[in-house]
Amino acid sequence: MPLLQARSLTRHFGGLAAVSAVDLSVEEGEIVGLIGPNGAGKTTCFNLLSGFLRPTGGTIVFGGEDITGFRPHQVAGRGLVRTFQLTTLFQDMTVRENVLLGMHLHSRQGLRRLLFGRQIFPPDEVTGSDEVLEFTGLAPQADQLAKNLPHGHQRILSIAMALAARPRLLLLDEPVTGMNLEESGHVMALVKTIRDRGTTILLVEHNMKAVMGTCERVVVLNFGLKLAEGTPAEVSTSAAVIEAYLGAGLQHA
Amino acid sequence: MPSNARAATVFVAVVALLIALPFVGGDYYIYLFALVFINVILAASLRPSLTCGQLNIGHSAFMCIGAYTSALLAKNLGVPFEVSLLCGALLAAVVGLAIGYPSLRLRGVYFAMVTVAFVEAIRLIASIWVPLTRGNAGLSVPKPSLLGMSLATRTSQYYLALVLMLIVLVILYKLERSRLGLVWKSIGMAENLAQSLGVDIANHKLLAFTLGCFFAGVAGAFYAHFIRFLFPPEFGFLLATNILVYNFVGGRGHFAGPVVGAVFLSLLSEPFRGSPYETIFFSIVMLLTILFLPGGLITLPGKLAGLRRWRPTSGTYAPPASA
Amino acid sequence: MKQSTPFTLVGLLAAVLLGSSPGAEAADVIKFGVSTPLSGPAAPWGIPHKGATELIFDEINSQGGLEVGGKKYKLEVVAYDHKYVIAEGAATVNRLIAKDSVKFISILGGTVVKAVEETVNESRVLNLPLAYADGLVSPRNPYTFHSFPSPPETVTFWNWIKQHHPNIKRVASITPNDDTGWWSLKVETKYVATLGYEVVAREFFERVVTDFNPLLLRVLAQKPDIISVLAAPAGSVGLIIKQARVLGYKGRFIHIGQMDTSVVAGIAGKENVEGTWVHGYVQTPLPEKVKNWQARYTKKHGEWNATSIDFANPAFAFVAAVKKAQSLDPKRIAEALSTVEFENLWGKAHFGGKDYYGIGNQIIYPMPFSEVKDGVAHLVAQLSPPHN
Amino acid sequence: MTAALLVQSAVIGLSIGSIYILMALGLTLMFGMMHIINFAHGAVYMLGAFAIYYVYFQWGAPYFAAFVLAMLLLGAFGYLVERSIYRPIKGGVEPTLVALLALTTLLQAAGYPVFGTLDKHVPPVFSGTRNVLGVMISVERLMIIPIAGALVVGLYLFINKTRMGAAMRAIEQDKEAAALQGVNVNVINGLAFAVGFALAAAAGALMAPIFKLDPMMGEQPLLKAFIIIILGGLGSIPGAILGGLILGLIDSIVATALGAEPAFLLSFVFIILLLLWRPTGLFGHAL
Amino acid sequence: MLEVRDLKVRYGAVEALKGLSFRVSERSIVSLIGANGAGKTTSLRALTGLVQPSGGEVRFENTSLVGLAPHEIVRLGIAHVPEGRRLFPKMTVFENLKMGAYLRTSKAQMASTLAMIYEHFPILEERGRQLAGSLSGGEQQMLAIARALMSRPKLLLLDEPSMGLSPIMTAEIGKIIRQINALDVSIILVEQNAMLALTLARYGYVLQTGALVLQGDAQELLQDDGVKKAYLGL
Repeated sequence: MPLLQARSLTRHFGGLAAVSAVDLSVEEGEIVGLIGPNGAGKTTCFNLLSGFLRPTGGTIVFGGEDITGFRPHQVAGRGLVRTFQLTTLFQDMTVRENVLLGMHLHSRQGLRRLLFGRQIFPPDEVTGSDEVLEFTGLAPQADQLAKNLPHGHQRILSIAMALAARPRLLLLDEPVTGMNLEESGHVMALVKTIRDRGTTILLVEHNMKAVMGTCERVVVLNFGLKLAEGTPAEVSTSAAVIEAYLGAGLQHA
Repeated sequence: MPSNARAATVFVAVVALLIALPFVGGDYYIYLFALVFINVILAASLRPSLTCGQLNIGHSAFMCIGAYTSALLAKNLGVPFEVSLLCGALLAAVVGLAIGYPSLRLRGVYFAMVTVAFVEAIRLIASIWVPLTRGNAGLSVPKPSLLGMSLATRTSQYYLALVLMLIVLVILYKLERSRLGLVWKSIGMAENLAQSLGVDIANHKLLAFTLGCFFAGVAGAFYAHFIRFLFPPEFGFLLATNILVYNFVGGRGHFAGPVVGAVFLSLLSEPFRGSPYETIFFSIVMLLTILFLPGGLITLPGKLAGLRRWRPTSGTYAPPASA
Repeated sequence: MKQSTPFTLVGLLAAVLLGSSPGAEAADVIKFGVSTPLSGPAAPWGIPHKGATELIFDEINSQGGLEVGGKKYKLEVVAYDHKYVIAEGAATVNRLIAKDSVKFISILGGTVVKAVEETVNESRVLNLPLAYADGLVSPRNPYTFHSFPSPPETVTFWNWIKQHHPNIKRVASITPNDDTGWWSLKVETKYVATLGYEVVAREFFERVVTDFNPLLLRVLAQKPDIISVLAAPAGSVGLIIKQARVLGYKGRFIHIGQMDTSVVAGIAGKENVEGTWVHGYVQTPLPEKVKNWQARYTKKHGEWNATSIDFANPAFAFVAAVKKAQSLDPKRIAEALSTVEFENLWGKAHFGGKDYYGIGNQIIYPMPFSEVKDGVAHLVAQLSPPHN
Repeated sequence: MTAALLVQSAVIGLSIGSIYILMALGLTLMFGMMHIINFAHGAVYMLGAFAIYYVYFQWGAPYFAAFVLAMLLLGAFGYLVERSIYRPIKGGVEPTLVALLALTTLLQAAGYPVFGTLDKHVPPVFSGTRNVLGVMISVERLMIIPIAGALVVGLYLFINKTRMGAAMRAIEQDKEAAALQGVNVNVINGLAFAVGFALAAAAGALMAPIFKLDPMMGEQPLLKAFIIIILGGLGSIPGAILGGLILGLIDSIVATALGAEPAFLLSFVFIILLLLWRPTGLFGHAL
Repeated sequence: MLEVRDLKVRYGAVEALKGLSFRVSERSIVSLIGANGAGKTTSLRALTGLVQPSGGEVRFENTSLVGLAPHEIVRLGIAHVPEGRRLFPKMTVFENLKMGAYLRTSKAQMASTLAMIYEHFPILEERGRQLAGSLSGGEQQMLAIARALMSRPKLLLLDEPSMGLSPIMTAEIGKIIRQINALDVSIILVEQNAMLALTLARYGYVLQTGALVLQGDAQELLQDDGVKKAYLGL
């Protein structure tokens, strides 16, 4: 049984179908890419899976549990954690605080500790955050404010926060947007390592090089419909995909 | 660490000064500062819900509930101050919970306006429910007695206020610096992101709101036993906006903001007292403060330092790192 | 830099403590505290309260001051604005007593006076308030000398009405919804009932209300012969009269309290105010003394305010008592106040009312009552209270 | 409550409601465009009334000339407030709120030394009573309804039929897109301040001859206007009109039956319940 | 007619544009292409004053645009169709068009422009009284372009006109862009649809992470593998 299985996922906005009858499944331990041109419905899909939008139709089963209609924090509580497309961070907090917030789900802090504890965070959380920071290479900037990080590091931080929540499935929304070759290579390597450490990954990305080099399976959306699915090699040679992606130009019309 | 040590030194110095005040200052300052302490509690207790991004213009309603509850318990049933204070604060919290829960789904200004409606509704109830509250005739309240001792003198009441304020500030400070405070801050900054990390924002907002109501109830209970006369019109919209303004004028960027704001605005009238233009001066100073320090008074040292050193980067105020 | 935030707080505290600490005091000054609304809705009362006191003191000072025990003292008014807010009232009274070391004060406003009752008693300062407040004149408050006729005094006018206008039978009362209003209403209702009147309606209103139509519709349904508006400011009375006339009310109005009928006539329209009886305000025939006062007050303050006539009582009483006591001890002055007979703008005044209140601390003087004719308040009677 | 009493209080409610509508329209317009709640609106109402006091009563200008002048003067003041307070703050919601509160306090406090301490009045412009549906209503109360109605229609035409009105609607829907069509957003925001202030001034100017004048007179209408815009939905002009009528009727009919305070309490409870049912008011849309 | 030199834009700590230079000559179509986040939209926003550049120079017909407000830039003859169309959804189609002519106060001129628009977009005349929010995606895009044309611009900036449109609709938009250019309007076309953009344009610039990586004649770029690489990572 797949870790995540969405059946005929549908979402209308007014009369417009942003996502219609999409079937999507992710097996434990996979890296799956969700691609498609702008406006194809990828982000809507993510919002449906993570509980930020309620589907108009269809079901979402995660880890054997039907999570359709769950609220975002409940979805996250089951181990399905997402990042955001735009660089969404707690800008006025330090890098470490951002990561510590990621550990929210696993934090057990009683009132007594809250009021009388000497440390703000229990030692295990501090070491936990240290580990994540170390792993993502953000340790040297731990005490900087998030807003002062360079763009690439901000994107990595958003992954680090999601990681701190110890997800079973990580939804990454455009993790390498706006990065140069070197940076995106670094991030995609990080993504692979995360998978190797046991976290399944579903990612949306425009940078095809990154997608093709990292994902084992790719799902292509266009106009809210599933256009194709297969290995990167299969997908990138599909004429339908190339046309959807690069556009038809005028000669076809 | 040195910055924390320095802040701690300043804190201890301020507390020492306040403890010494009855010995060095006159009776009037004792009285005045006890009132300032009440305002500090009110301002600081609004901060958690503001931090969560809730614009609350109804905080004085909960002060009103705390004040009337503790006053009526003390007056009619002879309940000692420490118990009536707790009951007042608890009732304020319960009402806060009851109004906060359904209001959570209201956004931005709609939430703010419901709190405005609520504060006026509570004021009107206090003024209409004459058999209980004596309405607009005002309710006189006995002196506080603590652990069986009557706190009859202004000095003893001053110390009571000081201790209450310090307890409330320490609790609120601890909370702000805890994971809970961090979560509140995260909700205010990016609600979606917090949710995606598994934060139940509804519960956390409600907790922040209710907690604020509780401490507003504490302030109200002390106010009742200090001023010893309750008059419904005083707990209206105007007081609620004042509490909000303490936070904005002091500054939202730091825990000390509402404290500085409450102290500054509560004392601002003093130099002008006796002038027929007192309120005019007061409002001009307030207007200028907000026009030139939109980040609040706590950004003033940063701005001054920035001017002095002429280094543009030092002009932005940054709250101290927590770890 | 960022650590200096708390220093701001310390600096602020220190600045306030040092900046406004009391300076060196001149020994030959008598300070008289006034805690009164100088801004906000009640300012029309507070400003003449302060103004009248200042005028009387200035005139004494210009003649060299007040002689006490062979030494000349200058009189000084220390006035603070309490905005009709309890917390501010308490703050200003505390400031007067604790910071300015004032021994003699005059507070305006029923709720404020009630709120600081105990502070005043405990600090043993002399208070000459202007306020309607139930229980204020009481043996519990020996140092409080109420300096304005309260409802128990002014009800005496109903005797005059009964005598001169026997056809009036049904009385409706309208009053602000607070202690002042409640007490006024209680006292009046009781008194007119003993005179055989029927009280057909009793209504309370918020001081901020301007649209009295809903209230008046209820009152007029009871067909009163006279509407008694108690303890309300001139503006509210004007609106009540105007709106009642529009709704078809033809009967009379009586107002007990303190108000300028020209303001009422302005708001309500001259013809609508015709025949209204008022206490404490006269335009003609104006006694020489009051005419003179008006000239002096207008000269000093610019704007004439008739409320200053009766609100000058605290200052008159205080000066007379100090003169008599030849002491600056509040206790001695209080003793003098209980016995001194002095002149206010309406004639001879003294503190009495022991039979009614249990203590003789209520000002008693021949109170003026007028009837508005052609927009002008004509004096119809000067009456003494039912008790002495 | 008899039928006559009901009709009488309903007509009075309509007339009061008309004033509330004028207050609420400016508030809702300014909120729609700039997302600010103008706390100074009550003070502007007060200034509008005092403008009538001086221009019409003291200096003897014709009432309607004074009325127009009051609107123009306070409109100009509104533009000035946008320039000197709103614009420098650059749209910061919280500092704007504090600044407008401070401005309100300043205008009220300055009112006493400037206008004097005694309640002022303006002589009635219309006199007499009319028989309406069998009950007597004063003409001055009745006249409010057509004058306020004309202003509402005028505002409707201005917003829907003029170039500047179109610019206002454009800013309300998409500020950036409006700028890209060549709309000077600052100037149009200033215009919205001017229109909002002018309408509040008109409300004050209409009420001046009916009620009394004092520097605090704007507080109650401001609270009423708050209730109305929440009731109708922030930013919605039809909502403000409907909300004003509802509140006017509650204020008059319920107050006649039960008293002013219960009516006021009822209106607050009413909007709390309404918002819990419909979180954006009757006509509001999500923010 | 437009010359951009070393244009830089920062959002907080993030440098979104790292020194972009390009030029547009009279009556030409120039396209900026690149993947999401490459800085295409930001460059257009910087041109029309919606964001303030942190460095560099923009000259339009010898006037510097840096520091001017959007409405002043529109007045100079530049119209911008923003990403996502940004119509006024609660206004009718006709009112949206009128907003486009906000700075053109001459009635006669507006009538003639409107006639020209209706000639090119007959559907808009048909739907004149309909609310803009109720149009289909393609119609909305047409309206957005038509609204921009109402100001009679010399230079038109188009941000992702094909986004979310079907291939047929995209082809239709492409045709319209050519027609507009034929009316002597220069065009800067920002597109993710590289094929469309390079078919229409005379000259193309390829952006990646806020910097220029490739430029050249459109036809040559169309054949260039570098472009495909930038997109598909092949």
